Amino acid sequence: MSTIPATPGAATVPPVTEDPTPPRARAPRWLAGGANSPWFPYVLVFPLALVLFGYVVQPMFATFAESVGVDGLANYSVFLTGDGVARSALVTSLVISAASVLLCGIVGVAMAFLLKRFSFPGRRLIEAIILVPAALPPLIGAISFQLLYSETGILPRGLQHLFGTEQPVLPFTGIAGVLVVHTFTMYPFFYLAASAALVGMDPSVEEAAYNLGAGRVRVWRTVLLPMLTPALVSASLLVFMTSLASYTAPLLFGVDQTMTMQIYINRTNGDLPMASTYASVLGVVSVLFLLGMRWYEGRRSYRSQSKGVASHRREITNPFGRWLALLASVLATGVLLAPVGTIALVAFSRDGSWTTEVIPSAYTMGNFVTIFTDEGAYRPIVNSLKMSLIATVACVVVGVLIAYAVRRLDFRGRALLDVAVMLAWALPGTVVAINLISAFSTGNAFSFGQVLIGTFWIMPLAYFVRFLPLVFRSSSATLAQLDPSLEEAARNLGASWWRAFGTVTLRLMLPGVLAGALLAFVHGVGEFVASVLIYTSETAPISVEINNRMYSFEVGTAAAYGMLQVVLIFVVMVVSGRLESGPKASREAARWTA
Amino acid sequence: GGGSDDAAGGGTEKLTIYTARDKKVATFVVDKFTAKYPEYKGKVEVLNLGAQEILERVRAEKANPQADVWWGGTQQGLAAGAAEDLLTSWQPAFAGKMDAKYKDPEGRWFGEILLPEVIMYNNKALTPEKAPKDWDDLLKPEWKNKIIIRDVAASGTMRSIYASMIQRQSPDGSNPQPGYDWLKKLDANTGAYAANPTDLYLKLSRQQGVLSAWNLQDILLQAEQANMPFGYVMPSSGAPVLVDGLAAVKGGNSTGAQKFIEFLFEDSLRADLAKDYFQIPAVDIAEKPEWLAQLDLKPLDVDWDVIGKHETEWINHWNSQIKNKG
Amino acid sequence: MIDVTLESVSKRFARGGDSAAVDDVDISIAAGEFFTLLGPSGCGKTTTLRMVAGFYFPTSGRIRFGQEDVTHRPPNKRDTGMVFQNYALFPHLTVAQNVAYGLKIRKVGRAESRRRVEEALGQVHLAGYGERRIDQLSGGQQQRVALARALVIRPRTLLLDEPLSNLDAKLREETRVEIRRIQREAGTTSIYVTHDQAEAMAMSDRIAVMESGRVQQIGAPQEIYHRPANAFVARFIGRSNVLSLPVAAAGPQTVTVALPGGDQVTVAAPAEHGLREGATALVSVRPEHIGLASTTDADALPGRVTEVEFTGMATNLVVDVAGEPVQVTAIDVPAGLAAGDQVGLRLPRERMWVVRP
Amino acid sequence: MIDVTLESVSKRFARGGDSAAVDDVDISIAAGEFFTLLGPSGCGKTTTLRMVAGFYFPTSGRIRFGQEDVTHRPPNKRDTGMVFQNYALFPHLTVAQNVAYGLKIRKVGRAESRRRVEEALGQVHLAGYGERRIDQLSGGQQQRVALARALVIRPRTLLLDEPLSNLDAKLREETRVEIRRIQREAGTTSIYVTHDQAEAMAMSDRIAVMESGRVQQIGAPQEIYHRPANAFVARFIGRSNVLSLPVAAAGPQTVTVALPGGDQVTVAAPAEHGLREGATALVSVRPEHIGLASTTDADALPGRVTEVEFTGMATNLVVDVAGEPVQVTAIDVPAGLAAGDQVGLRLPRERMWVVRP
Ligand SMILES: Nc1ncnc2c1ncn2[C@@H]1O[C@H](COP(=O)(O)OP(=O)(O)OP(=O)(O)O)[C@@H](O)[C@H]1O
Ligand SMILES: Nc1ncnc2c1ncn2[C@@H]1O[C@H](COP(=O)(O)OP(=O)(O)OP(=O)(O)O)[C@@H](O)[C@H]1O
Ligand SMILES: [Fe+3]
Ligand SMILES: [Mg+2]
Ligand SMILES: [Mg+2]
Repeated sequence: MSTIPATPGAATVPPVTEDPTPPRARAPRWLAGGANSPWFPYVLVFPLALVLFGYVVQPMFATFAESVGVDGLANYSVFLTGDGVARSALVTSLVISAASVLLCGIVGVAMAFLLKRFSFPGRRLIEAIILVPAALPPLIGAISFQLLYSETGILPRGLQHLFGTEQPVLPFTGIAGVLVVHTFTMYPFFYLAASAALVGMDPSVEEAAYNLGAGRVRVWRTVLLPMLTPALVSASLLVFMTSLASYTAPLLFGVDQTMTMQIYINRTNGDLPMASTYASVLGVVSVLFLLGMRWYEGRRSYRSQSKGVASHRREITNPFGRWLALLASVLATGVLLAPVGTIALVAFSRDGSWTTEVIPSAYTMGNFVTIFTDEGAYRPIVNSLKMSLIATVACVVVGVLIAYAVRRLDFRGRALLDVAVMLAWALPGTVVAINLISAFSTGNAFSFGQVLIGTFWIMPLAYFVRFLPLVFRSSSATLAQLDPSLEEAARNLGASWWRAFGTVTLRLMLPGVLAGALLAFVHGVGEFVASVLIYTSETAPISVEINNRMYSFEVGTAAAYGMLQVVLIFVVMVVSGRLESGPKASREAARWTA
Repeated sequence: GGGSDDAAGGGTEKLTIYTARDKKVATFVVDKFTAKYPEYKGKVEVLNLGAQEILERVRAEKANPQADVWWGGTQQGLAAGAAEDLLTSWQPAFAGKMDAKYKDPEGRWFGEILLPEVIMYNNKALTPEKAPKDWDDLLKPEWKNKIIIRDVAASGTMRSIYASMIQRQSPDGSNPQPGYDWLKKLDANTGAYAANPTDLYLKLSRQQGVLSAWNLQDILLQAEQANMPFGYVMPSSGAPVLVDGLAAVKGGNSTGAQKFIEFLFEDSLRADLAKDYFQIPAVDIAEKPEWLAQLDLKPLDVDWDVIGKHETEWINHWNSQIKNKG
Repeated sequence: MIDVTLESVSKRFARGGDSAAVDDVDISIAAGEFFTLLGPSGCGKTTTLRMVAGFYFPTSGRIRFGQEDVTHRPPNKRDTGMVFQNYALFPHLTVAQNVAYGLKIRKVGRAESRRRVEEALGQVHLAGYGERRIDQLSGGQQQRVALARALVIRPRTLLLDEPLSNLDAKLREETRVEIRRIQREAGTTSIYVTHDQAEAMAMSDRIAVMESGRVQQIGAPQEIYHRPANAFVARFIGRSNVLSLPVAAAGPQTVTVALPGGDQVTVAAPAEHGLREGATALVSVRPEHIGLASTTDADALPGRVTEVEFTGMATNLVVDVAGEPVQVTAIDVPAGLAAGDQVGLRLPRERMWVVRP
Repeated sequence: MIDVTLESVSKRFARGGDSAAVDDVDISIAAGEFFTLLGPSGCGKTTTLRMVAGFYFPTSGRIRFGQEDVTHRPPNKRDTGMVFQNYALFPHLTVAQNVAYGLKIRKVGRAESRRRVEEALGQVHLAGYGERRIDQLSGGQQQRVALARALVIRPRTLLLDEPLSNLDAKLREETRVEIRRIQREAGTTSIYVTHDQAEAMAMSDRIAVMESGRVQQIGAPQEIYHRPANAFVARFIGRSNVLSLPVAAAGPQTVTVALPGGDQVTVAAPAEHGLREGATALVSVRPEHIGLASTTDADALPGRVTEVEFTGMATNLVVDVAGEPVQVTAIDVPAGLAAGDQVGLRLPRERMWVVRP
């Protein structure tokens, strides 16, 4: 924030708490006293809680208040009575979300297993493209799936031509279509979480299971998957909530009895209280799911209890497995990249040249020429990069600390904090954006007296609030695996809490933190629903630009922009892949396939 | 701070326009505007948004308005804005020439262009002769699953068309049942609902269906500028004509906003927009481009007040009881 | 000067059942003292150590370093060097980096740090392993890295939680001499946990024997060995026969008991033993103090061998004396002695001692 | 019948330096045998065990179970029960679930499984801990769970990697008796790794002594103890004095050497000792076999005590005999013996033995 707060925001001043210790120990203690002082958690958490309260919880309550504002709880009764739209929308949304979690889980964990446990030619490349589906620009992305798999899509039409049938073969429509889109765009939640967890897992535990006679499948079922629980829970939460708040996919595949569609329709109707009711129900469902998952995860411990450090030592000589892994990965990659390929086709095809044909009939570079000759062409790209980066850095700083607080510190209100962070993810982006506008239209305590609307900072702030849960969750999942005695050892050797955290805990959490940061960044670059409500001409992000092109049906140039975005994220992936593991991940895999 | 408090040197305040118009149109108009009023050069900020998003944004920013001009919105949307006290009430010079049904009586919003809703078809798949001639023709069994409709509930345009279809058979809106029945039959012939205009164009051009109901301007734009295989039929019983309008946002830079809005209604500009962007101006202009002169616009007699009163109820009913059930 | 004091310290775990893991423990350790905690598995040794290091807060009671109350002082302000029972090595650092960690925090210069790390690795016989990753070490090697990491920082207090448990006898002996040397040179107060009694005896200035979270006896090794406070300590420290013998007469510091054969012996007893004639005294006698004699020896108790176990240096026997099994350790055993043979046992009255139940 | 065979098995790690962790090891273990691997930390014990379990593949050589070559058989098809040196407990399961894991895989019925889990927990003195989470146990308790988990499945082969290292002496002794009993009853072939020689001696049918990945000697405990193959084994097993003495005369199975004082003794030697008159023989003699005598004793070698260490049962002395330090372990030491005192040593010629270098 650029200027001096008009009202002294509590978060900016070190909390003045009554100090029970003699003055001698006073000065540095609230910092250096570290995690051991019984009120350290509150010192750490207080500013975070304040931020969350201001940006997420309070607006959420405002939403709730609006939903009951006029006629009390009457709005909610539609979920019980009414003409059934509300109820069936809720049921449809829940079914879609549950199925998405399942499908994404299967695909994501399988990919993580293939890529982290086998080494084969091209593995690094696949690792780099694996996140690309998540990076698809929202509108184009969904449309590319349509162009691929719907009744008029490449695949069904191609098959139709191939078999000479009357009708397109195997088109995806309705809920099936939605699930395809969800699976492809959200499996990275599982992939990233599971791979971070696999890397951090104590391998000897797996060996013990083999030793006791368990076969590979059984080891997965009874040891690996349960040990991955924190990661899977984290990914499930994210996928569930994303699906619940998903809008474009149901829209494009014509599944309109979903919660988000109902919110949109009610807003169009001008029935704001009803829209808020839906949004509140969405929030409540998400919170219930979150609490359920928390309980499920909390029943067990996932920390390595082994003495010392074990390494992945099991070796696979079977070349068959290796080739099978390669084959499976190549196949998966093909499928994963298909939507991107489709966008490329669109980007390179002449407008109007692709109607009933299986693939376009005429090609051109024109679309790229158009966007690059446009004088402000780079602006949206730079904007998106800059804003996502700022938001990602903030998410990492705050998300990691909250994750630590929630996992490791013992204080009242841990669950509340957890819920508060996740709420921002559970709510539709539109709602979050509108909440932010209301909060920052005029200066208030939470904005340090600043009016942020119409400035640059509102955008990164929105991204921060929306994507904080991504970093928080995946950091928290890796932390669950980590043996706290490592941090204790560092403290024992004289490291202050901050130092121990930085040199040991954070370093060991890194795979999870990076996974979360990557997700946050990718989502930031593609963010549209909230952006469109708060951007200014200075800060127009790439997604708004794409949307404008789509809106004027310049599908070609929109796709060209989409391609740019995908390439950009691909580059980030490659770079961060290097960053994260360097040669280590390959070594890890190599050890398994020596 | 927004446009209003950022008074810059030279006495000209920044002008912020939220527009639902096509980016090309907006750029074209703004360029002409700054050419005529050089003091606004570099001071006009245009944000391209959807019509619904403009409403949301303006509503959310009510406490500290950021926009000065709301350019592009349905009659219903603008009326909602007016009702929520978001818009400035004033009387521009052109208001006198404007038909009363195209503007707000209190001068809070004004119609800019007329959007006749017509029957659209894929002219690669159908010849003009084979295309249906009137609304009722759409219900014929031969069009079973051949119709693509832009999803109704979320689209202002479609809501108006569907509401008109009901009101057509119940002028005072007291008995929507015949209209419902009619829509149910249309639903039976509808192969798919498109998520958004782009989706509609894609589905239609790729012949997932061959017919639709859509506004004339976009059909012509797509056909001429995007090479799309689209043609239109003016229904013999008449086309519902929607008004797409604009307004000055309350609490914004009203000097600039009013100057801009007045400018928009200048004759020569209107003529250019009509010629290049197929716009039908809400006030008559002197020199009409050829297509407009030839257009045999037959408005359907629609009572927008009745529709305004019942639209939500009718569309909700359609959405829950009729859609995908025919 | 008292350096580390535990004042009626207790620790209960939320989910640790009803009983406290550490129960009202009072210990004072002098500066430079080598103090050992001894006790069965699960008796609360690690918990005690962790409270001194600052990883647990006592549920009640206080901990002092010198005069200062450190009960709630953060671990990094305590200057303790701890060898964790599970090592807690940093997996992302090499062996040398692990050892250097504490030095870096103490801002020791690069050259000096390098020198000290090398020295420490040499002390634990790991010279040349500095560049290895931790997961490329054997279990014992990892344990030695943990030890080196704690020793190298020369802390004020050393906390060693079974630091040698995974080392072979040879190395263990060498390392324990090394630990003792370093500790003596620097005058470091040390608290040592071990399950190896010989080690405890050989290294410690004083030993606390714990059971179920409670301290049973604190004393010098010889004292604990020869004058165990109660039957538990007698049985736990080394091997011991605790014979229940009827009291024939009781003096202020002695008790006269009747042996199975009928002979009476007068043995030393704690001052407040509270035994009267006719009561049953528990008399402890070490297996290695019992002499083997021929059955014809009149002074000897006759018995029948029921078990023979060869342990290298000595042979362990169990001899049934009038129904009571008596353990005997002998170095020179008649060749061919086997279960079922009759032997005579000589009880050394000067090495017998009455213990409390 | 031979049950487990290692045929010139070697294992090199990619980054383990130049030398092999396990180097050309040949071992055959009979069915039902209790076989122990003994050796210094880092000598390759765990690596060997892990190859038998199937977690490493030998770089060269083969492993057989009975007649079958299992070198590349997956671990879960080998029916071995392993206690990992690092425990490798399932942290997400309770104690009882950990122990029951192998039974579930073997499709043992619920009731039966429950019974056996309880029995196994009882055997390791953890009855009543079944519902605990692993992270609520002490180190030694965790180790016992690991042991119970391996024992309860009654595998064909038991692989025990220092399974008792974190237990106190008392418990260790009880547990080792229990292990032996279970192993004998079921006739389970067992490979045991320990660093506790007394344990190895007491439990094993045969022992392999390893150093730097190579097997130095395989034999029964007594044989290894009394007839060590070389100086390393002599020094490593128990404590041993290896004296370098000039050869005065060499027979086929004996060698006559000159003692420091000038006396000559004839001691046993391996058949192919290859020593000639004038060469230097390495003669091993155990500290506990050396007797203490007064300095006036004519038969005794005079020496000066340089170190005294009390270990509970016995006292360890280092005595300087004509410049060579000789270790002596004595149970009955003259009261007040201290460094600097003169003593006489009696060398037992029948217990001296020539070793190879
Ligand atoms: N993954 C590895 N990479 C490289 N070297 C290794 C690896 N694992 C073990 N080593 C080395 O191989 C040697 C043998 O290790 P092993 O674990 O078998 O020893 P050990 O006999 O079990 O020792 P300890 O008694 O300390 O457990 C050691 O020197 C060790 O450093
Ligand atoms: N986190 C915990 N929650 C509940 N109970 C615990 C916890 N940690 C330890 N305990 C219990 O407290 C008791 C003391 O544990 P502690 O680790 O201090 O034992 P110890 O003396 O170190 O034993 P060992 O020699 O086996 O390491 C044990 O019975 C143990 O089960
Ligand atoms: Fe401003
Ligand atoms: Mg312990
Ligand atoms: Mg080992």
